[in-house]
Amino acid sequence: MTEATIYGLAGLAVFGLGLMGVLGAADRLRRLVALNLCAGGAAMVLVASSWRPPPAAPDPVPHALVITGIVVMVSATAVALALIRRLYSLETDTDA
Amino acid sequence: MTVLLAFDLLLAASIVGLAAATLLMRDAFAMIVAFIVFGMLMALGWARLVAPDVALAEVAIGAGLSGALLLRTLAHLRGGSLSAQGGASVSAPANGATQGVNALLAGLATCALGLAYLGAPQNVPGLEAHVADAMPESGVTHPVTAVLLNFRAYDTLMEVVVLLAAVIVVWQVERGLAETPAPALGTVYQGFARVALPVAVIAGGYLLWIGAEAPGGAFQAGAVLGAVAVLGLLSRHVRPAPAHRPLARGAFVVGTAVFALVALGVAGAGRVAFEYPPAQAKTLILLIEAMVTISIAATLAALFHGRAPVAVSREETDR
Amino acid sequence: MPEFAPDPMTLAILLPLFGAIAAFLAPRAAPLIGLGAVGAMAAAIAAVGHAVAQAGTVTVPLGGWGAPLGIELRADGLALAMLGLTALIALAVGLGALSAFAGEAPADGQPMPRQRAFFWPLCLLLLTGMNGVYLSADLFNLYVMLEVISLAAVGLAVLGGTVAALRAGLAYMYASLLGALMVLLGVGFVYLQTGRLDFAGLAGAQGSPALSAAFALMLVGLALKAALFPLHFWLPEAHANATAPASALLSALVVKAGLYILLRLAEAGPFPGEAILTLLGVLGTGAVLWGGVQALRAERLKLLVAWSTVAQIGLIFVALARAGTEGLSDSWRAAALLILAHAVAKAGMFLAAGRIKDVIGHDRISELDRSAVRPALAQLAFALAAISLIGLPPSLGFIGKWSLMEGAMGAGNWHWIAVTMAGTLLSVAYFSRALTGFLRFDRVRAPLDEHRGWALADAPPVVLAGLAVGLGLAAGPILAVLDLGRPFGVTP
Amino acid sequence: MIDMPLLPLIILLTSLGAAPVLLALPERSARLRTGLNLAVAAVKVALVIWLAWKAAHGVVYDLRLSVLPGLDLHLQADPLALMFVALSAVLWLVTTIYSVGYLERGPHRARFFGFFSLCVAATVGIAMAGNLFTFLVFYELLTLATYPLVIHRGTAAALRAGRIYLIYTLAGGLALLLGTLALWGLAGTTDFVPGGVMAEVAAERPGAAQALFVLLIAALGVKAALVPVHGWLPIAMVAPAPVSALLHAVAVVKAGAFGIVRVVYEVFGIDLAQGLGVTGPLIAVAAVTIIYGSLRAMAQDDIKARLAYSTVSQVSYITLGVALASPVAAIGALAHLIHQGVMKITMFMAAGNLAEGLGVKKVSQMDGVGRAMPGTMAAFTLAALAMIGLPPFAGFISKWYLAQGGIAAGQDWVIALLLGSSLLNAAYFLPLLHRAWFRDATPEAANAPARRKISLWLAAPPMITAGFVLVIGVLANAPFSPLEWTRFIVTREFNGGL
Repeated sequence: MTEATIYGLAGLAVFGLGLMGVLGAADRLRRLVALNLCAGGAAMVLVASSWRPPPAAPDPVPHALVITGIVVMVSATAVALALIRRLYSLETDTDA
Repeated sequence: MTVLLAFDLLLAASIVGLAAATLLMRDAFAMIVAFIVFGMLMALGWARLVAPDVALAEVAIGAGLSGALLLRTLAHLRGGSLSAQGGASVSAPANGATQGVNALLAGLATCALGLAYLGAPQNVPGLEAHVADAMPESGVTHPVTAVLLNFRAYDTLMEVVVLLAAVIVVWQVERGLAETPAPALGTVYQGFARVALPVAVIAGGYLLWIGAEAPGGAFQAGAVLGAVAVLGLLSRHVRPAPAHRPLARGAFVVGTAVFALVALGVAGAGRVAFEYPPAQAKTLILLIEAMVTISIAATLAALFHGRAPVAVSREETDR
Repeated sequence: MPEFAPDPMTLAILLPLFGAIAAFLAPRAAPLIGLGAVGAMAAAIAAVGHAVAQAGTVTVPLGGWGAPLGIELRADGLALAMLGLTALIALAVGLGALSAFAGEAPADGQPMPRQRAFFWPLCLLLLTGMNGVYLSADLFNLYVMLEVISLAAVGLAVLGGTVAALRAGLAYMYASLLGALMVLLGVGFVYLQTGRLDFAGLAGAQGSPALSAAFALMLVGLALKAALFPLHFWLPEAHANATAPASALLSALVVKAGLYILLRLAEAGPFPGEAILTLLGVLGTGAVLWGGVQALRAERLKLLVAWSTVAQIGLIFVALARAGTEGLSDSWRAAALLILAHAVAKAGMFLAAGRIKDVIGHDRISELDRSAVRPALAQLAFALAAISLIGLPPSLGFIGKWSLMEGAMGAGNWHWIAVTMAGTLLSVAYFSRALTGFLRFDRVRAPLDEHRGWALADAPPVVLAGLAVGLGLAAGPILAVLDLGRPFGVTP
Repeated sequence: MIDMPLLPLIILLTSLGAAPVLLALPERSARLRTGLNLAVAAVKVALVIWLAWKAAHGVVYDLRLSVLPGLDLHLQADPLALMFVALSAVLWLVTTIYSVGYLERGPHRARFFGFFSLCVAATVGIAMAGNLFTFLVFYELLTLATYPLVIHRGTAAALRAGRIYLIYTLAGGLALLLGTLALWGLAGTTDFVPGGVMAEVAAERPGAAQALFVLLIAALGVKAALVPVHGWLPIAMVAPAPVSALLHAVAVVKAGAFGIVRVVYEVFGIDLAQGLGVTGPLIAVAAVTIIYGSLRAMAQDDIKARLAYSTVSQVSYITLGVALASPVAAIGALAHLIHQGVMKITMFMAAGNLAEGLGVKKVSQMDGVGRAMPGTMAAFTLAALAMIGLPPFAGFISKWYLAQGGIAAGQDWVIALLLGSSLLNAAYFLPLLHRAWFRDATPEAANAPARRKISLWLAAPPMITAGFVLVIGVLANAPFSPLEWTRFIVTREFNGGL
């Protein structure tokens, strides 16, 4: 059992948990966090795939992909949060 | 070896456990904190997998900035405070049967994926040999930076475009949104911020510079500088005003614009887009990185701040 | 293509990006910048067309590295057709947006109305993403492009700013994000198995559990993005509540991105076998029936149109899965024709629906016939678009359905023909709900005013809908374009 | 004379091109609209004459546009096509004149004339379709173009009728689509070729060939109003009078009947159809329709409903003649395609004049209308007598040939059928004529003010067409008469067959 296997499987588990959260969450914020978990899990699988048994250096390409993925995900998160905030304001306005 | 193996197993288990905890926490604030800790642990795991660049990016952006964004939104939803008020904290989860079906589906899918993962061939050579071959012509010495800004520069350009798209959408969505009391820092943190700001700026510049040879680079640097700006916003050192809007717009687009212009500009004379002349490769990459850093920092700060700067007096008419 | 400096494919992607930047920096000039950028993009696409016509398939190794290290852009007939479609729709929707978002020009110093200020940057970013998807030959790059599209599309979907639009937009965002993340994990599995990210790497790969997992993930993710039943839940509200030009872009182009990538995956890889294809056909059938029934029940015109998108997407999947004796190397043409037909007709229909709503003041189907004001040209456009979507001759939709049924019949699959027929009947039923409202007059109290409000805004829907019908006659040339560079490795 | 290879396309485009212009004309530009309408209709008649002249000299124009590999849109001006084109061109001109008068100051005239024009374009396309695929294209276009005409009044009743019309015709259209696909799949071509294209298929898979025949005839039978799929026709008569006239005489039912001609002669070939044993059932269906339509017509009090059921019956003569598989019967069938059109259009326009001028819509209100509107009623009478089959009018000619054909085909009972049908025709038309000419107007009707002055636009067209009824009957053997032309066609169709 190598590091890659351990973290790769952990990544998949995190992705699965995130998936469950996305499907099951009743709350907007929680669903978004669950999506972020999915992203983390997917990133972990990619990073795990880059690992090489020492002394070989890891494959740099998945690292670059994951960095890109992280930035993309924070952008998406920010947009979703803006929607959530706006919706909250509109909904409380109508309620009041 | 066994100690390390045990550590790896423990860490992986903690990561999964925290992910589960994130979903199970009843209070939204606790959920976000659990998510941030999850991100930190994941970064630690990536460090164990010899991926320091990714770990840095995750700490700074994935866990750090995402966490800050989530907390800021939670504060908005709770009228300025982060603590739960009454029963409004967390909505009830869906009913048991639905949850069960969801869990079953997700669990089955995960098991199938796990089996497929275990069945995948080990140690398939990736692209590292190609990267190693091309490194001398890349203009930089750090492989990850070479991939990001040269071999797969097109991806990176589009990633900056995603950031730009995000800030445009956020400005559009939040236009005319009433000002909510942003969580202000207490006096202690005010003092901390005063000390931290210059240090962080220097750290950011260093990260950018070092990225050419060692872990670090535009994204990490941009994240650190973005964090500086966030601190500035929180400590009220920076107060966005309408007059800042053109400047902000410029800062958002400068990374994308320069990147795309360079990419197109190098084309011709037998070269295609993104194909830097080897002699100028390092200069061009550094130029792009600097501009992208500015854009990332400004964009991340703007994403945190939310809406476009609006003068207080005009708020009502704008709505 | 070193003889081009810079090459037209890169330009087709980057020109709208520059346009988006300029439109964001100068909101006041945004419409002008936007139309200019679309025009420039169209010119670049024409140049791509020239190159493809000359060489069949053209590739650009961005950065000069070439696959697998670098990212390659690749264009063939299929990509070219989609690029041309995008340019056409963008131009028409852009013109439609001019008047849809025209209001009083703000005084100096006042901010622009939200819709005018933000439509163009988002639209142009969307075009960047769309063109990027058509031209990409790299899996991870496709993921990034999908995210560009997602964010721009969500921005467009919530442009109206109503609570309904924002709710639908958030649901759309989540669905889109989840779909993209599944694609990302799928890409991870591909890399695990093959160590490459380009399509060529897929083509040479042997089947394995990891690759099956990758395909399953990407298939589900893309089906979510393309709104294949039962993963369509996000679509109707998102498309129905957006402003008309945005709806037109979302339904004509954005859902096609997922479909297009699926086509490309099917072309490149050892695509999952017969059972999966049948499953896709069955789900498509579900979409045709369920979308049709929901469209019959919809109370608002735009919601009806949105549900019809669900049904039509289902039909495209039926075509992809089942229209041919030779499997995918046969059926992709029928699917491509239906994609083109649906895009043109649906864009025209959404613009027409928006115009009808503007003129009449609402879009409740049951009260369309009470209005004394009848936007005659918009109604005509709606009817023409409906002809193509129903699949009546000689429209492009008819040609698509014909090639679907011809292929299915050749393979002896009469039940897929029955599905197509059922879908056709359902579409007649739901569209005639709207058309009857246009033509009924005995419930009107006030004097009729059929021709009020002829405006430039009528032109884009009429032209698009007219094309949706008329392009059926040009099916021969369209097929010739599709076959350039022999997608799916087959000679016609 | 100069050669003009695109002539069929130009004839098609005259009305197809006029349609959008007419649709876009503002409602108030009445004169421009009328002028354009008449000009286009007249030009079309002239072009058709030119085409006929070329065709008589053996020139068959042939135009193709490839749509899918191997599948063409195909226009072909063979003599059979020309016959139908000529009928529609001439009657369109007349009906246009009538419509101008009928719709004076009515609402939605732009829409009406636009779709009217489209409707004729579709008919011309159906006539000149060189393969079943092209036929299908124009067949569907015809459905779409007539629907707005049927519901022109925009009332709930009109919309209900329109819905029923649409359900019938679109279902028929789908069946035709399926049939075309199947033909394409089985025979590899959808071309209309004298003698048919199904010989090989029928030899290998006779069952499939029979099924295809049934499917195609059922699909076309909807528009041809064969029992039991005739239900839409009587309901669709809520349409304005000129629309009914066109629907019954030229456009819709004739398109169905014409399609049956094409399918029997040029898809299957009459010999093959006989060999497959499918003509017998077709004859039976036609016979039932002839009798059933007549019986139902007798029970109708509404004039237009009576005329509608009469159409159901009369159009089936064409199917009957086609299915009898004898050249003489074929002559009768094709001649009837023209004759019935001219007769029925006269009667519908006359009925429209009664409704407009006197408010008379029912048979029971017809007492004494002959004196109130002598010209209109004279035209009506002439057409009715011809329809019954009195010599020397047009109807007699077609019935005569049909009877002869029946004998030639060894089906002597056809004479009995035709006699019976003629008696029934007399039974439902003669009471009308009796009331109109030999009874006095009821007092309230006599004192009622004329609802509307019948202008020359309305009065002239039925008289003109009544004149045609007389002329084509009397001069049946003159060159270029419908009868002569059908002889020309039939020699061509049966060349390979008999």
